[in-house]
Amino acid sequence: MVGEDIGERLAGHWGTDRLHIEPFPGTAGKVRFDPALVLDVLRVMRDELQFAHLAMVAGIDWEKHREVLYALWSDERKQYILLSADIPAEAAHIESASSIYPSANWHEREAWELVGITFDHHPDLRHLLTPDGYKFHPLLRSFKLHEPETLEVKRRDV
Amino acid sequence: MLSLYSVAYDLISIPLTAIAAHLPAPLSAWLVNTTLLNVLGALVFCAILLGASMINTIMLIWFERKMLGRFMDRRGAMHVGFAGLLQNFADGLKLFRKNTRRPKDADFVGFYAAPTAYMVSSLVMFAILPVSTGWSAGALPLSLLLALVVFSFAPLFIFLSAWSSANKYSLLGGMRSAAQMIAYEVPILLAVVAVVVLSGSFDLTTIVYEQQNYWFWAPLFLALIVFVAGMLAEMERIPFDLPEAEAELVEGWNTEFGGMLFAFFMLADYVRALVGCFLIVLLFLGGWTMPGWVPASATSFPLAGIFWFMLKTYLVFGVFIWIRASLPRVRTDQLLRVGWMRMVPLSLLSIVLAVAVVLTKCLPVIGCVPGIGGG
Amino acid sequence: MSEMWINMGPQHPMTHGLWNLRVKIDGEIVVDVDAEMGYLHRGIEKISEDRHYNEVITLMDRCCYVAGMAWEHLYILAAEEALHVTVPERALYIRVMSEEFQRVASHLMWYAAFVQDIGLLTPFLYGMRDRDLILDLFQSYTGGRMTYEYMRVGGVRNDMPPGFTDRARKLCTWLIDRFKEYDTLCLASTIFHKRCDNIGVLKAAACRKHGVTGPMLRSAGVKADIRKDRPYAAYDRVEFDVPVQQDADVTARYLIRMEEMRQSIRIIRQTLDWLDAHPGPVIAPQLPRWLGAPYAPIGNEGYLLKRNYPHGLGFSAIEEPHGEALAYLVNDGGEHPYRVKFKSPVFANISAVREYVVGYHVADIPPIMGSVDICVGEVDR
Amino acid sequence: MSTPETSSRPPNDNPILWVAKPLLTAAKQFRKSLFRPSTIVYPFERLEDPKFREEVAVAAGKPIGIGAVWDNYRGVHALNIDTCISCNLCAFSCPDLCIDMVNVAGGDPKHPKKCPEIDYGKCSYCGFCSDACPEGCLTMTTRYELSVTKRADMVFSPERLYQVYEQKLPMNPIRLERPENEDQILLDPPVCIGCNACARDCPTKCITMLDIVKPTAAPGEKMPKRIWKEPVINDSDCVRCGTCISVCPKECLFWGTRK
Repeated sequence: MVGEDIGERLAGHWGTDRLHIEPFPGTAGKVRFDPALVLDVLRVMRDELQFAHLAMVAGIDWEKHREVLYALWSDERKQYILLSADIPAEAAHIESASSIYPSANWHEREAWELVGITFDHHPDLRHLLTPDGYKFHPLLRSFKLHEPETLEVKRRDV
Repeated sequence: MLSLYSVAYDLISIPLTAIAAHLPAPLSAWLVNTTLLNVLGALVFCAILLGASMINTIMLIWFERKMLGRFMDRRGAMHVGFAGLLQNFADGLKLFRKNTRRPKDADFVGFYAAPTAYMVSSLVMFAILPVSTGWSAGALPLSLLLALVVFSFAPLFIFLSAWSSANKYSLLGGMRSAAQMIAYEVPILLAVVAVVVLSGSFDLTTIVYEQQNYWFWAPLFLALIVFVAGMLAEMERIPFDLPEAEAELVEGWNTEFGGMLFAFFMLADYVRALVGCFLIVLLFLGGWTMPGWVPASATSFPLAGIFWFMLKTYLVFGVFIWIRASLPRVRTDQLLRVGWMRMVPLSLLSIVLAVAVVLTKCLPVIGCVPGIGGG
Repeated sequence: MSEMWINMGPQHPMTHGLWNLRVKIDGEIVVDVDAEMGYLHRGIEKISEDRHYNEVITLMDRCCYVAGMAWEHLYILAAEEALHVTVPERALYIRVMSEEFQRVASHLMWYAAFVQDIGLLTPFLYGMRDRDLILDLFQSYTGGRMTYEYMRVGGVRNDMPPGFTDRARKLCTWLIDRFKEYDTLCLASTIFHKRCDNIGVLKAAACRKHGVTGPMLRSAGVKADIRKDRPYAAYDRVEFDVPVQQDADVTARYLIRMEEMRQSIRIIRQTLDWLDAHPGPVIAPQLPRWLGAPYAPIGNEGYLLKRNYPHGLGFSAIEEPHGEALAYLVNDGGEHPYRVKFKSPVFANISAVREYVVGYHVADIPPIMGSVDICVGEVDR
Repeated sequence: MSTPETSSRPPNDNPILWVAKPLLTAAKQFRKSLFRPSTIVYPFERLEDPKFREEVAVAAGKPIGIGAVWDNYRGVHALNIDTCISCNLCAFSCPDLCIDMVNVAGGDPKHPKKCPEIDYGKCSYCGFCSDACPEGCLTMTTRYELSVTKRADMVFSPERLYQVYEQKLPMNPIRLERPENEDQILLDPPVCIGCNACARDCPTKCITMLDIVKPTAAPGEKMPKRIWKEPVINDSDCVRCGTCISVCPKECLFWGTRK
């Protein structure tokens, strides 16, 4: 698997306590890292590991924390790699990737307005899809389309 | 010879004389007085001309819609009237009933005066251009010059309407339109000079008579190309419809106009298209004359001149539709470059050719090629 | 003349959808642009969190209204990975065929819109006419013309009706002939080259830097196509070429898309042959009953059933007609997806708009934006 | 970056032909469509009419109808009220919540028969309802003309849907097979109180209440002679509508698989 050298290279930089790589089917793996490292990890990804294309930045709300997910593509390896950083929900800040990958610009604007993740030092953090001055973050789990009556049903195998 | 004015005069004088016969003498003398009859006759003349030109213009729009439809593998208007013949009248009625709204910042006088002036200046052309022998307002010795002068009023009014409607698209479109029309006035005039050199007259009727034997399109082929290209630009039709390039400028200089004001622009555009085709037919395609090999029976029936003239006009317009159906639009700078750097030299060359043809007296030689209108 | 801002949109013939390109012009030269999106934002990602897995498919068709099948495919791949479902092989081939027909339909729609942008009115009708034939074909087996709702987790809804492959082959022959006609109307015309050559240039390095993918990237000389590089469904079992151009301008994108349509027809012909030879089931016989409609309408309206089913994450990438589309799906064991994230190729392509529009004429904006092939439905979602 | 290939771009200058080829192409099309353009004159010619399709596609050599088959079309629903079992599955499966179950004539007054009423203002024609219908009584037809002048006219009552059914339009023939491993409805016997609600409301009447003797007394004691009833579900008839689960007062029925 091509993903092995990625793990070695990353471990060589930061060890395994602040960053580890786990397998993810169909990709070179999913790297979980400390959000403080984001710029360094992305720079290594782009410059040393040839992931030249940032395909996606996604925010996921896990209620207790929020996850920032980057999908990178390498033309040389013909592989995607997923990078994921967990940030606390009460201080949802992470450094913007748009200084390294300019394509992160709009993705981060979208994640900011929909999932409520603030990207520090973003060049142009304006509303993209929602109207200017819109105060809600619709993709948070606390933003309900309607209040469903939750019915717990046990499932058993007899 | 039947002429339009005599028809109009008869139309008003015959009923008036009939009425006057039953009236007491002082009243009847006042009624059949020559001045009054002349004034009324002129009015009827204008009404006939206006009606005929409007009907022709609307038919031209129908012709374009149907023919463009066939180029595009579709049908065009087809439900109102037979084959959609009345569709444009219905559209006109709809536009007539619509509100016209003036944007807040638009200039009142310019906004309402410009479409009217554009329409009027286009309609005036019909009084100048002879359709057949005797079917014009009068024998003007410089009718060609007058026609071109009236024709070139348009950029002024377009720019006025664009400027006064206080819209950025209109402004851009108006400026493009003014630049384009001015750029193409020059080659058009130079191409006309070639025609004048060959025919030796500024009178359109004389020019047509000069073509009785040899249509001018063969000896003046270069001038024809320049003239057609210039006319395309003047009419603002694809490929030269940048002033109202709808892809980037919405509707160009008439973006802000709606209802009847828009109808004025729309109609005036087609009036100008019709006038352009008239001019091409008059200057290059022999007007209402037919070549000698056409049997006499085809040219001698009543109103034969008008019939052949209109047929040629519609054919010329058909070519314009064909061009519209198959070519993309060019860009402003390319258009202007073509205008100044290709069309002007070509038209100068065509003048030289015309002079050469006249000097060497070889017009019959070129004109005698079979099938191109030699007589 | 001083500079001024013009709003090209949201109601503007150039936009092909609802978005606003604010253009700062100096005379006829563009000096700055700014894209404003969001006029079509329907919150599809949010609504998906409130739908059964199969019901999300109805949203996918509306995600991109010219490439519904491709978006269904994108979602289905992610959902099947997250739900641990295996798919019968015949369904894979049907999906490939559907996606390729959708690619041709989408490119025809692009062709129609693009030629109209440069003022060619006639081919617009030709493109729409021929696209309608593909929609007829879609209708004959999915039942819908634009909103297909055809794919299901675990396969596709139904098999082809009898005589389908013959009709599809006939249509392929018709389309191949038409492509020649399209080329004569555009490439053989000098005015077309005058309008489209050397405008909207975005070179390969800049494409990668700004995340631009799809025909725009391939027109810059990068042979990147997810169907080849990371084959999904049955793409590793069909033969096709990835067209590449070097000039990175509008004409190059035109050529890329034309060649892609031909390659799509080539793929379709292979899949049709395969489908003729290999009858079989089109949906997996073993499906978890909790997949949602139509099998398990357990959740009454107002009830949300929490159950402990296997968790999973799904990540899928497909080569959509516009470029690289990604989906990331979180399955937390519930009836509904916990989170679905879609990455639209047009989203990234528009985000780089400043790179390929500034410096050209106002009149160049329609062909350039036309060559990007914008579908706002998938940008705003 | 992958290796750049040589540009296959055709030469873009043909100064001699200039614009001749596009003009000729357009003229060719003009000739082809002079008498019969490809347009369908819609209200008079209809694509779903096989006779027209035959005439145009075959006789005139036009591209119309190359791929047109209307059997699978998802248009207005047709409802056969007589076979409807009021199982609610269509309403459950609707993503747009546009189906309401309303009372129709017939059935006993205490438990009136309910049939779907569809609001076409909301319907997205996804076909999930007709896929879910276990009896095949709710199907989609080829009718697509739905223009109305009042918003209220968009709501099709079961009777109106039955009128569509009576028009005998071609109907979407597709029926989905049930997956082999789908859940069943299982019973938690100790909780059941034998109230008969499930058997009464079961649309397919696949639940029968069987007499059992509840061993409530200790062995040796005299058994109470009270007869308890317990639902027994006939799996092959069950359509998995879940009505029994929702009416069960004690929540003793649940989804599951029997291993």
